[in-house]
Amino acid sequence: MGDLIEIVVAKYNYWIYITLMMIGLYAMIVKNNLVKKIVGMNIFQTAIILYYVSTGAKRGATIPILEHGHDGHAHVIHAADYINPLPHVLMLTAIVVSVATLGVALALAIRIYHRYNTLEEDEILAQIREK
Amino acid sequence: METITSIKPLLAVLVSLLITPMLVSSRAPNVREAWTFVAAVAKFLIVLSMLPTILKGTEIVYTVAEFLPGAAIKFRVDALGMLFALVSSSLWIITSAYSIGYMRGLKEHSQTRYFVFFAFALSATIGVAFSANLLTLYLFYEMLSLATYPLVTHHQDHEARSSGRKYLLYIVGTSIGFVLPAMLISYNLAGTLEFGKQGFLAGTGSKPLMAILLVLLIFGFAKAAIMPFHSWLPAAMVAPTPVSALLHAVAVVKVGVFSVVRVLTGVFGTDLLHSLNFGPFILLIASVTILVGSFIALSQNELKRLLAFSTIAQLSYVVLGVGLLSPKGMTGGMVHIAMHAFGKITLFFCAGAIAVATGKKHISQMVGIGRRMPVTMAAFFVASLSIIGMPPCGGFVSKWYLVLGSLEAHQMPILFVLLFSSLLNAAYFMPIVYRAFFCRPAEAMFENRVQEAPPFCVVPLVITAVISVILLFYPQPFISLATMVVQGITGT
Amino acid sequence: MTILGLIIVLSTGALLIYATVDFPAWADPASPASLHLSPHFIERTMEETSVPNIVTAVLADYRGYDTMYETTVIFSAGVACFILLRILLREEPGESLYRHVLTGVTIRVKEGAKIPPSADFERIDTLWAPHDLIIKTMCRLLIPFIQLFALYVIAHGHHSPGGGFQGGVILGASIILLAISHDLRTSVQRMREKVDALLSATGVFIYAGTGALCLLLGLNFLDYSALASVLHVDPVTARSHGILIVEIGVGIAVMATMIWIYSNVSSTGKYDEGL
Amino acid sequence: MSQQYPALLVIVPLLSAFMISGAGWVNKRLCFPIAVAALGVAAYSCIGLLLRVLDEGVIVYKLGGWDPPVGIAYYVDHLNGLVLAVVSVVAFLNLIACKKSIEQEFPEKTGPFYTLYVLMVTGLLGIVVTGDAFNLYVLLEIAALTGYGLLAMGEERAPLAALNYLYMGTIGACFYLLGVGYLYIVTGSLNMVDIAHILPDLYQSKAVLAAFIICMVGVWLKMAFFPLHAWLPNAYTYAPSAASSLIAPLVTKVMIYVMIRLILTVFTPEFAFNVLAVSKPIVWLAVIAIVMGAILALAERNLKKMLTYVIVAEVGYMVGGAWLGNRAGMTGAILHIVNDALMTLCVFLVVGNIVYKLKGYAFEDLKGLVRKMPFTMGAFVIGALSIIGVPPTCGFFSKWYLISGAIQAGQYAFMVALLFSSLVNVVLFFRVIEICYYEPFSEDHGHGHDHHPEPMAEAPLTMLVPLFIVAAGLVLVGIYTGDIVNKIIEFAIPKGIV
Repeated sequence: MGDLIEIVVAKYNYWIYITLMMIGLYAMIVKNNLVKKIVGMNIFQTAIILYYVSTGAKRGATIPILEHGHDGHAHVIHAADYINPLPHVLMLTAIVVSVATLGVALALAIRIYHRYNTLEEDEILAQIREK
Repeated sequence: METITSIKPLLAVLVSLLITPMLVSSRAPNVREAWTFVAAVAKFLIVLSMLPTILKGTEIVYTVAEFLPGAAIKFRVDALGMLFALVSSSLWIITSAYSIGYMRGLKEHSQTRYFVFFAFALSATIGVAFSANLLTLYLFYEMLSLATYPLVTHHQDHEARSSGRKYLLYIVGTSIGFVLPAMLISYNLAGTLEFGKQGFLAGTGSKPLMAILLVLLIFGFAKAAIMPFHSWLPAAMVAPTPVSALLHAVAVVKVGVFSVVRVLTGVFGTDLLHSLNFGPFILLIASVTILVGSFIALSQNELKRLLAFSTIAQLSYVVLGVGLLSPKGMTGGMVHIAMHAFGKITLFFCAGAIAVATGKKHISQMVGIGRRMPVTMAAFFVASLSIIGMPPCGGFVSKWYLVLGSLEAHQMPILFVLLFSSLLNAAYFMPIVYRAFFCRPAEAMFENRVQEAPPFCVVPLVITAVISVILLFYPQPFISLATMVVQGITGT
Repeated sequence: MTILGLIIVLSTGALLIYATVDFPAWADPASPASLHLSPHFIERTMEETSVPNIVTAVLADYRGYDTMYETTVIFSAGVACFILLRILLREEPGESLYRHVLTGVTIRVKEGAKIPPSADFERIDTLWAPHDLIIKTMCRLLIPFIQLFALYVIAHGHHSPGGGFQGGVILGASIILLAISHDLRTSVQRMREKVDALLSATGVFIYAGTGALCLLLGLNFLDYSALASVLHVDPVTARSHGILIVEIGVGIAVMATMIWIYSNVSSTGKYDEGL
Repeated sequence: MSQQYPALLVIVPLLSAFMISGAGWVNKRLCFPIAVAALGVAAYSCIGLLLRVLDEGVIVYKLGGWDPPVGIAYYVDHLNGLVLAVVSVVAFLNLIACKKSIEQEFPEKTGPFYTLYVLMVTGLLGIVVTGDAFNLYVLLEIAALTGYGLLAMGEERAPLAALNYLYMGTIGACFYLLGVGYLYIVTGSLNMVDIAHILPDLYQSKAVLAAFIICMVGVWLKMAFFPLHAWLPNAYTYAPSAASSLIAPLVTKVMIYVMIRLILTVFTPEFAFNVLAVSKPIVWLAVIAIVMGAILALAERNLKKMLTYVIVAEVGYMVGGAWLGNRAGMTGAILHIVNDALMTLCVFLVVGNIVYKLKGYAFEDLKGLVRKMPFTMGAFVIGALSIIGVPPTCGFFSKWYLISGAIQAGQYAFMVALLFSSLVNVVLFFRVIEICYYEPFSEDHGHGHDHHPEPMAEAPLTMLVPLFIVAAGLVLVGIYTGDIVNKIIEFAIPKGIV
């Protein structure tokens, strides 16, 4: 029983990000309103960003910016002191990508609204079937 | 059996393709027909030029594109290929002359398309004749079925549309459904698709697998019109007569039978068929087709449908001959390809001439027609003798060999089938001829004025009738080719 | 549909959680992620690119190719929004809202009708836009400082958290603040659409251009040490300057694209009335 | 200059995209020439790269001068050399063919359209050439975003179809990103080859298994593999003809390339085929994809939608072929990427011509087309023959490999599915050809006078020449399959697969 709790303590944050992802995915699949689907998509992408950033965490390490004082670069840099920069770089890209996708999705939603005067998917499909 | 490589086979195939631009661009119909004629004669001469080398026993090989070891687009002219190419290229000359008369006679529309696709079909036929392996044969087989589709549906009316659909469904469907998997399975078993003297499947697979492959390959080539897959042939009679004359009497159906013969000799090999005793199975399906085809032909009223069912029956003679697996039988089968071609094409020409001259299609309307078109009906009589297998015509030679073959193979039932079917042939041909000439004056539907079809139609059918008579006395090129093939196979 | 959604979500969730069993513990210094590549970045960045902020160094130099495509993503999103929404053909303007400056009364003008241009009527975007002097003046005061801070963020990407993207977004936000507080027409009047589109193209062009320049100078694409011969400085600081140029390019591109997307989306392509 | 090909083939289109966008505002006529020049250079460098790969083997190109695991690197081997050449040539031909239809459909927005077009091609070329897993995600997003923009420019239902495509595409891309994340947390590296070196002793770990499944589901979603194909038919049908004839032949094939890259390089075939016993169920999924794709195509009454379902079936071919696990199946899958790209381009260009001339693509509008547009219909027949799999054309040869792979692997269901789909294709395409060949004459009987043929309203020359080049290419690739397989694909598949 002890190690079960130990595992849970060590991994609980991954489970949180996964549940967040699943909420986003659920919203995207099930929600009827197009904008709510876009919101779900955003939750899903943000959860993945959170997951990536958590892979970079290091206990007892500070942000990856070296205080380089003006006395030149005498002291040696220990990797353990700084957290892992790579996931942060990747997530800068992922954030930008999610913003771009959001922008295009909203543009499409506006075009659909102009065409069908509604954002509810079932109403739109009803209009299409009428034609 | 040494082989020499020369470009001639490729030339023979391509010559009719090369003239298509000239055909399309020629303004006057005469120029177009002249070009078709030139192409036909050129093709025949190229094939003829290869005859002496083949008769000496050498084979001509030419590789176009090496695609896989053992599966390339490659030509190999051997005796069997030469026999079939000789028949179809010579008949193309006569048919192109005939179709000029026929198309002009009935003032058909879009004749350019007709001649272009005719040329395509012929180049595909020669391609099948000269193919060295199952892949090249399949390639030209498909090309032929696609080239003949616009010919069959030439009239573009509802009837043509439905028969075109049936034509495609049967032929392209069976070729993709049966031949493609069989080809791939045999390629995986044997590693090659080249037609060997004794076939390349010997000892590569278990008996049931071989049985499956045999069934797939025989029924896959639906152009051989073997019984369950034959009903596209009567439906294709909707096409103009020169098409059904050359294609559905000579080129297309013979390609089917030729492919089946190639499969039986080149893919399986007679020894393998003997050891697994598949012979009786082949004989069974062939004789079923012969008998049922002849019976249905008896009941037909439309002349062209009667000829179609008679073709179905006659084709299975070739399969029967090869199925006997005896030297004489195989020779008889192969020679029958040539004999039946000349006989049947004359009958179709007569049907076309009658349609051009009197517009009649049904036998019941042809009572006393001999008075009006004596020459045509005389040729009709001669050709029907050749089909029945009576002495004065070439058909007798192949029937003779077939009978000897069945005796040699100790297949008494086959002997009975041969004789009974000849009887049936006579039963459905002779009444037509009798009623044409010796009907009572009262029922005669035609006055005595002799009014033949235009010369362009009559001359070709007389030529082919004469040839089928000559073939009895001088069957040399075909007999020698056939015996050479059989010697090659049985090694005697 | 909901059951299907539930099944999919639960099954993927179960699979993902089941897989976390083999994960290293959270923030464990000995996890593969922090033993394989990161030590190299942390220890070697200072001597290879002389840029204290490792994230900016990795962002613009080690994985600079990624970031170039990231900026291209933003640019293509801008172009996509433009092509989807923008209505270029000038059909007659729909109904518009005017407000009488002194009394605060709003007037709705039907299509086609015109109001004689006079000082005391001002056009407003939407009915509920409050006429609020405080907001307008406050924003007018704040915007220059926001822009100044944004420039600081871009410039100090080397030493402090920040860089092209963050600075660019803040710059874009300052112009969008202008569009929200006043109205889209004033912000469009400040930053023409054509200038905006050209700026976003040039921003990314600067980025890819410097990379192509390194290519022309003989080394591989995006290898800033090739700039040493152009900038007459040793290769390591050339890398640092290369990163700075690239960050500026990114800043410009992101700013312009943010404004472009905002003005297209908020005015649904008509560019006359914002939010 | 030649060792810079890997960089050139992506950078030149990228830089030109920004120039086109600028030119769009400054002077519209410049856009098309820049686009053609850019894609021409890209195609030239792709082919040059392929030739270099043929005689030098794998080429590594270090971006930014850093060594691979630290920086991003390209690994150009035979597989992606071949796919690169196909993608760039298809994009180049399609650009020339679509100039007129672009100017006809949205005259005032040609600048941005060309920008998105060239960016899309850059994204696709980048996906094929990159050797870094995360970089592939970013390029995936570029191709996706530009795809949404291009597809949404079509008829009235296009935005809705594009939005659905956006949802499914984003889920797919995020799944792929999550898969890479799972790989990263267990291996610590993002470089494909580097991951492949670290993975062998992690084969039993559950995270790698989950990463594999998630990556596969993501890639299948993006390539519209059957159960996840709902977005493709509408997205491609209502798109403008220029966009659909660019995206239809390329995006699904590039995603299949990504799947094969994941199997062969990242997860190594030893893991994909032996450790996981997944190939049989996946081949069964492919069988369902082929059969359902064929059946759904039969039910369609409009040409473009029918073709999209044919694409769904073709995706089933390639996924099934890749997952047969033997050399013949994999060769068939890779060869089918090349062939299917050409076939789909040929057929969609024909639809483009028809829409350019007749504005409609439902079966009723196609009546009597053989007389009105003989050359276009000639190319359509060649394309149809290739999709059916008739020998001289290339479709037959890739089906040949796929079926022999199925026979060797004992997956007879896959072989039956392939034959069934070929037969259904026969019915599909000859039904269309029949409509185009027959309709106007049906009322009066064939005989009789030679009636007045309608005037030949053929598409302009700039649309016909690329179409003929592609049709001729179908036959040429078919004939030279032997060389393509022996010289290129033979080395593309690692020795591990027998």
